[in-house]
Amino acid sequence: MSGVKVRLDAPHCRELLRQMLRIRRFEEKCAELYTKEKIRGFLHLYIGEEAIATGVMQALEPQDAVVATYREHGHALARGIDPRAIMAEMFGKREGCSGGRGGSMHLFDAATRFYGGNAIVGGGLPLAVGLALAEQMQGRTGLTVCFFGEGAVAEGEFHESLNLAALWRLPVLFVCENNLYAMGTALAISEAETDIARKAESYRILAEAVDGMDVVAVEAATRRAVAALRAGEGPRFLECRTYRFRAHSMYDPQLYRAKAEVEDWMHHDPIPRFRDWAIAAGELHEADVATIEAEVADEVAAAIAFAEAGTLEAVEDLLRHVGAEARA
Amino acid sequence: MSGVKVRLDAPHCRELLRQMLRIRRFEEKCAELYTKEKIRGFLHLYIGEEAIATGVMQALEPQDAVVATYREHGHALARGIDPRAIMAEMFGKREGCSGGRGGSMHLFDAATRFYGGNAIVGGGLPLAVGLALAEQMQGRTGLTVCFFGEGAVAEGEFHESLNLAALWRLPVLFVCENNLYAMGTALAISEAETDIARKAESYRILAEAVDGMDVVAVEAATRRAVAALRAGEGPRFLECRTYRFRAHSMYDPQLYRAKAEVEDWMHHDPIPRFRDWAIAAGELHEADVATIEAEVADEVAAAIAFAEAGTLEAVEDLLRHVGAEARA
Amino acid sequence: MTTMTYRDAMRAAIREAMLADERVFLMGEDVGHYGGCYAVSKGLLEEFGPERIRDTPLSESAFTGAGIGAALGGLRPIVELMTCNFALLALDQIMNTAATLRHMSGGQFTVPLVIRLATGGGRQLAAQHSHSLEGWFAHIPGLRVLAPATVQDARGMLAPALADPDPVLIFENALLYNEAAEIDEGQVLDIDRAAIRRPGSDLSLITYGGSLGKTMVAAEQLDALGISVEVIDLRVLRPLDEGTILASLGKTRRALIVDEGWRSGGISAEIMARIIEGAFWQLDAPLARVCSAEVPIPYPRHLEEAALPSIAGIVAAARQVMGR
Amino acid sequence: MTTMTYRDAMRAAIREAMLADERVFLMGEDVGHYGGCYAVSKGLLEEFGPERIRDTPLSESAFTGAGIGAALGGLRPIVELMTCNFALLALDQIMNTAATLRHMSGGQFTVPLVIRLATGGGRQLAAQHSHSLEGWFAHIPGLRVLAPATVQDARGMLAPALADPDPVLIFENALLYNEAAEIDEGQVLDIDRAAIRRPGSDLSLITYGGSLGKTMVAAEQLDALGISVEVIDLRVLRPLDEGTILASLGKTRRALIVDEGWRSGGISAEIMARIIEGAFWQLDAPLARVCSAEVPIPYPRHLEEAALPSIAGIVAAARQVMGR
Ligand SMILES: Cc1ncc(C[n+]2csc(CCOP(=O)(O)OP(=O)(O)O)c2C)c(N)n1
Ligand SMILES: Cc1ncc(C[n+]2csc(CCOP(=O)(O)OP(=O)(O)O)c2C)c(N)n1
Ligand SMILES: [Mg+2]
Ligand SMILES: [Mg+2]
Repeated sequence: MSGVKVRLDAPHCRELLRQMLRIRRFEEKCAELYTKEKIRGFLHLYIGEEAIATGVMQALEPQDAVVATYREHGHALARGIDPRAIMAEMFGKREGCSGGRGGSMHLFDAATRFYGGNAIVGGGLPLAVGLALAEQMQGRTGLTVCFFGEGAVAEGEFHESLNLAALWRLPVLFVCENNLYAMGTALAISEAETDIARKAESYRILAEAVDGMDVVAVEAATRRAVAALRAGEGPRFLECRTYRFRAHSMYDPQLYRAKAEVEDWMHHDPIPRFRDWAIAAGELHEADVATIEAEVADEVAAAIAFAEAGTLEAVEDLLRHVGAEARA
Repeated sequence: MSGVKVRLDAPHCRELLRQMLRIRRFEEKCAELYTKEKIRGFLHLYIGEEAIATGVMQALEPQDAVVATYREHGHALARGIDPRAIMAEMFGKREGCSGGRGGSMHLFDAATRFYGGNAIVGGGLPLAVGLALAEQMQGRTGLTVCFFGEGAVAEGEFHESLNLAALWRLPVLFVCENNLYAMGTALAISEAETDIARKAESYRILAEAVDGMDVVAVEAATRRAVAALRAGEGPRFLECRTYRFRAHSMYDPQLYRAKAEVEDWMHHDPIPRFRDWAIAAGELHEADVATIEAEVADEVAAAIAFAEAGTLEAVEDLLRHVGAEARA
Repeated sequence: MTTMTYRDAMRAAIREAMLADERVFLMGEDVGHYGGCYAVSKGLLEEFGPERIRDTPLSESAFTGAGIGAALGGLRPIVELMTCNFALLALDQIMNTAATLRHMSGGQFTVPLVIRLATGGGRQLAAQHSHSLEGWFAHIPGLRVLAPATVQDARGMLAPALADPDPVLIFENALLYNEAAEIDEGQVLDIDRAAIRRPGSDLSLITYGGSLGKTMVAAEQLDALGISVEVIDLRVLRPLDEGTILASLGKTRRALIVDEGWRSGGISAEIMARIIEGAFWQLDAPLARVCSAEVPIPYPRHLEEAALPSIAGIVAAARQVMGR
Repeated sequence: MTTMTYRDAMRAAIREAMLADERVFLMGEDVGHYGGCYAVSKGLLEEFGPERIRDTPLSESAFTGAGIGAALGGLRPIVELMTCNFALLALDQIMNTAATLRHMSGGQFTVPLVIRLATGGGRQLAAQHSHSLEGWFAHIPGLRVLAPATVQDARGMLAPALADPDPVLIFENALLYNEAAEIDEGQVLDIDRAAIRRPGSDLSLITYGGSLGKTMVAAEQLDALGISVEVIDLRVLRPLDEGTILASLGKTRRALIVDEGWRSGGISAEIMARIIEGAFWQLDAPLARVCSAEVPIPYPRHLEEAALPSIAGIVAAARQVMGR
C-alpha cells in the first residue's frame, strides 16, 4: 500500500484492527506467561499504544528500516516479524528472532530490517541516523523509522541525532511515543518545554503532533511524512500522544500516577475506538471483529505453542555471536 | 558596579578598554612565549573575542561563579585572577593559579570562584548547572556564568544542561561565544539551525543574540540577563557573535578559512572600535589610551617576570592532589 | 541488632545522612515519584520533598555533572545512576571532571560527591543491562570505589563515603537488594580496608560484591573437602587494601579470585598482579580466577548462568589451585 | 621500500582503502576542512569530497552511533574520535551497541566499523587530554583493539581492520605521528598476532604502542649490561596473542610489562595474569610492570615525564627483575 491518503475501505479497516488486536492479545498473553515465569527479565508492555506502531508501519515499504526500543513487541509484530519467532525469543529459545540471546528487549530481524530492540534509552537514535546515511550514500530509497519514548528526548543523543539527521538531510522519521511518563517520571518534571514536537524546530525539522490513540490519524500523519521523506526533503518528526495502560515493566507498583488517570485514558483505548468507528462507518461488521479476534487468538496460541516447543541453545555454544566465527 | 543600564562615563570607559587591552597584550605575549617554548601544550588564544569576557564580567559580583573553556585566559583575567598567577600557571610553576598542574587549559581560582578551564568541549555546562543548584538549594544569591563556544552546542551535554537549568529554574547565564568555527568546522556544516539563540527556545529559556565585537552591547545584554537571573526568573542565554583572529591553537594552519575573511573581521576588532568610539564621545583621550597601554604593558611584563622567577614543584610531589592528603 | 534487607539498609543510610546533614540530597532518575528503580528510596520523597529527593530527566551526563557542580558549591549530593550500564553516558563527567578537578586545580577544589549505581547480572536482563563495570572505575585515579557485599556494609558505607572529600562510587549488586541479615545499625565502618569474611589457612578466595555469597558457599563445600579457605571481601576496589590480601597470602600461599566482571582486563587481573608483585616467592601454586565469560550477557537463564561465576565453578577452580 | 611518517602511513592506508572500496568513508570532527586534528587526513577532502571525508559536529556519541548504523546499512565507515579522552562520550554506543549487536541479534547483524583514536600523553596536554585508555577498551567482548606502534603497522593495519566483520578500534599514540621509517607498502599484515621486535633470551619486555620506542632503547641499554632482552610488541590488545607471550616466557622465564596506562587495572595487569595462568612454573622471578603513575597527567614537563614510563625507569625495573 502506498499513497499519501489513507484509504479507509473495508480491507484496510480489517487490517488496522487486526494489527492492533494482534499486539494487544499477544501482550496480554505475555503478561500471563511472565507470571508463569516462561518469560523472564524485563518485560515492557505496549498495551494502550498499539495505534502508533500499527499506523506507522502501514506507510512503510520492505526496504525501509526500523529502530525501536525495549518496548518493541508492537513494532516487531506490526512490522511483520513472525509472532512465533517473537514469542520464542521471549522464551529464550533458539528459534527466537534473535536466536534466544536477546529476549523481550532485544528483538531483531534481518528479513524485515528490524534493528532492535534497544534497552539504552536514546541509544537507537544515532543508529537510525547511520542507517539513513547508508541509504543516502548508496543511493538507495529506503527510509529509517526510529521509535523512542518522550523520556529519551532529554538524553543528549536525541539532540545530537536530530541535528545530524537534519544537517545531512537524511531520510529518518523520528517517532516520539509520548506516553507522558518515563518510568515514574512525568513529562512535566523532566522537560522544561513539554511540547515535544516544538523541539524539532530547533533543528529545522518539520514536526507534527498527532493523537496517538487514533490509528487513522497516525497512519495519515506518517504517510504525509513518508512522502516528504521519499521526496528527499530530509528528516521528519512525529509526536504521537499516547498512554501506557500497564505498568512500566512488570516490577512497577505505579506509585507515581493515580488510578483515575489511567482509567480516564482507557476511555481512549485505540482499539474499541477504531472498531466502533469502523462499524459505525459501515466498513466493519461485528462478525468481522469476531473473525479477527478468533484468528488473532489462534495466531497467539500458535506462537506460544511454537515457543514452548522450541529448543535451548547448547551451553557449549555460550561464546557464539561475540565475534565472527571466521574472519572474512 | 551594579544596575541594569551601562553607565558610560570616563572611568567605566577606561575600565572597559583596560580589560580588553590586558587580555590582548597578555595573549600576544603568550604567543611569543609559546614559540620560545616557555609555554607548552595547547594554547588557545582569545584575541578578537575580548569584548565578551570583558563585557560579561562587568555585571558580576564576587559571589558569582564562572565556568569557562580551554580558551579562558580572557575570562580569567577579566574575572580578576592575578595575571602573574595565570602566567605562572602557563609556565607550569608552583606559583600558578592551579599550582602549575593545569596549564593554559586549566586555570582555576577559588578566590574569584573561577571553576576552570575545561578542555572537554561541553564539559563545563553540567558543572555550571550544579553550581547554580547549590546556590538555589542553599538560598544564596550567587549566579553562575557558563561560557562555551558554538561548537559545544552540538554536544548532548548542551541539551541536557539547558533542560535541567530551565526545568529547575536555576540562576545560570549561558554565554555562547559564537566565533563561527569549532576548530576548522564552520557553523554551517555543524548545525542544522545556525541561529544559536533560537535553540534556547526549545528549553523555554529567554535568549538574546548580541554583537560580541561590541563590549558595550555585551555588557548591556549581560546586565539585563543578570537582573532577571537575580530576580529568580530562571536561566538566560546570551549568544555573542564574534570571531577569533588567531588560529584555533598554535598547531592550526587555518586551511579552512580564507585570509580575506579573517581580515574582514579584523575591521570589527572590538578594541579599536570601542577606543575610537569612546574618544569620539569624549570619554577617553589619546593620553588615557597611552597610559592604559603603558600600565598594561607593565602588568604583563610583571606577570612574565613573576612566572620566570617561579619555582617548579618537586618531582617527589608527583602524586599530590589526586586525593585529599588526609581524609576528613 | 536489627534485621533488615540490603535495600532497607541502604535506605536507612540515606535517611540518616539526610537527617544529619541538610547539605545531603539524592538525585537521579526515578528516585522520587517512582520510589527508586530498586525501591531503595521508596518513601523518601514523602519525607524529604522533591528538592532533596530530586527526580531527574534521562540525562545521565548532565545530572552527574550537576552533582559535581553541586558538590563544588557546598552540597553533599548522592547521585544515583540506576545501573552502571547507563553510567557509560556519564563517564566523561566522572573521569574528566570529578576525578581530575582536585588535581587540575592544584588542590583548590574538591568534589565530595557520592555516586550510587547498581551492578551485575543474574536477572536475565541481557546484554545491555548486566554489566559489572566496577573494576573499570577502579582504574581511575581520584576516585574511591566501594562494593558493599553485606547488609552491614550497605548500611554503614554511605556515611564515610559522604565524609570523604573526594568522589566515591558505591556499586550495589542488584541481586543483593533482597538479602536480609542481622546487623548493628550503629557500627562505624571504615572504607579503607578489606574484610576477612571467613578465616582459613589453605587458600585465599578473594572476591567482593555480588560474588561474596557464592564464594562463601563454595568455601563451605571446600571445607567439607578438607580445604581450609580464607574468604576476603575486598569491600574497597580503589584504593585496594593490598595489606590484607598479602597478609592472607602469607598464610595460605595460594589464591583464587572471584569476580563477576569479564575476565580479560577485569579487577581480578589487578589482584593477581598485586600478589605477584608482593608475594611471588611465597606462592605454592599459580593464581587463578573465576570471572564472567567474555560474552555480552545472554538472555536465556541457562546461558546466563553459564556466563556468570557459579559455586560449582569456584569449587572446581579452587580444587585445581589446590591440586586436588 | 618507501620512507614515510606514521602520519603519512595512516593517510596512505585510508586513501588506499577509499580507492579500493567505495563503501569506505571517513567521518569525524575536523577530518575534512581542518585536515584532521593530527593532519592525518590532510588533502583527502580535496580528493574524495565532503561526503566521504565527512566533517561532523561535536557529537561524539551520535556520530559514532551513526557509524554503527552506517556499517549495519552496508557501508564501511572509519570513524575518527580525535582522542580517546573524548571517546568516553561515545562509550555507550561502542560498548552497548557496537560490541553487542551481533550477540543480541543472535548473529544476524554485524558491525564492520573501524574507529580510530589518538591516545597517550607526553605533550603537556594535562589531565583531560593525556589518557591512555586502550587497555580499558580491551576489556570489552565483541571488539578488536589494535595499537600500531610502527610505521609499518600504521600503514598496514587499516586494511585488515576494515575487512573484519566486527568493530575494530585503532589506537594511535599521538607521539608517533612524526616518526618516520622505511616500510614495505605492499606488506599484508595480520591483526591477530603480536610481534617480536627484538629477540633475546634473558628477559621478555612486553609493550605496545607509544611505549615501544622507549622499550627498544631500554633493551639496547640492557644489552650493554649483558642482559639479552626480547621485546614483544603486542600490536593487538584484544584478543591478546597469548601464544607469542607464553612462547617468549618459555625461553626467558622473566618478564617486565611496559604500559602507558595507569598502573592499577591497566592492561599490564592482564598480561601478568595471563602469564601466571599459563607459565607460572616457568618463572624465575616475579613479573613486574612499568606504567604511568596513578595521577591525572600533570601539565609541567618535569612532572609529566615523571608520571609516564621512562627509559631509565624501564631499565631500572628490568634490572630489578634480573636481580642485577
Ligand atoms: C540510558 C538509560 N537510562 C535509564 C534507563 C532505565 N529506563 C528504562 S526505560 C526508562 C524510561 C524511558 O521512558 P520513555 O523514553 O518515555 O519510554 P517509555 O518507557 O515510556 O516507552 C528508564 C529510565 C535506560 N534503560 N537507559
Ligand atoms: C568532547 C571534545 N571533543 C573534541 C575536542 C577537541 N576540540 C577542542 S576545541 C574544539 C572546537 C570547539 O569549538 P567551539 O566550541 O566553537 O569553541 P572555540 O574553540 O571556537 O572557542 C574541538 C573539536 C574536545 N576538546 N572535547
Ligand atoms: Mg514514556
Ligand atoms: Mg567556536
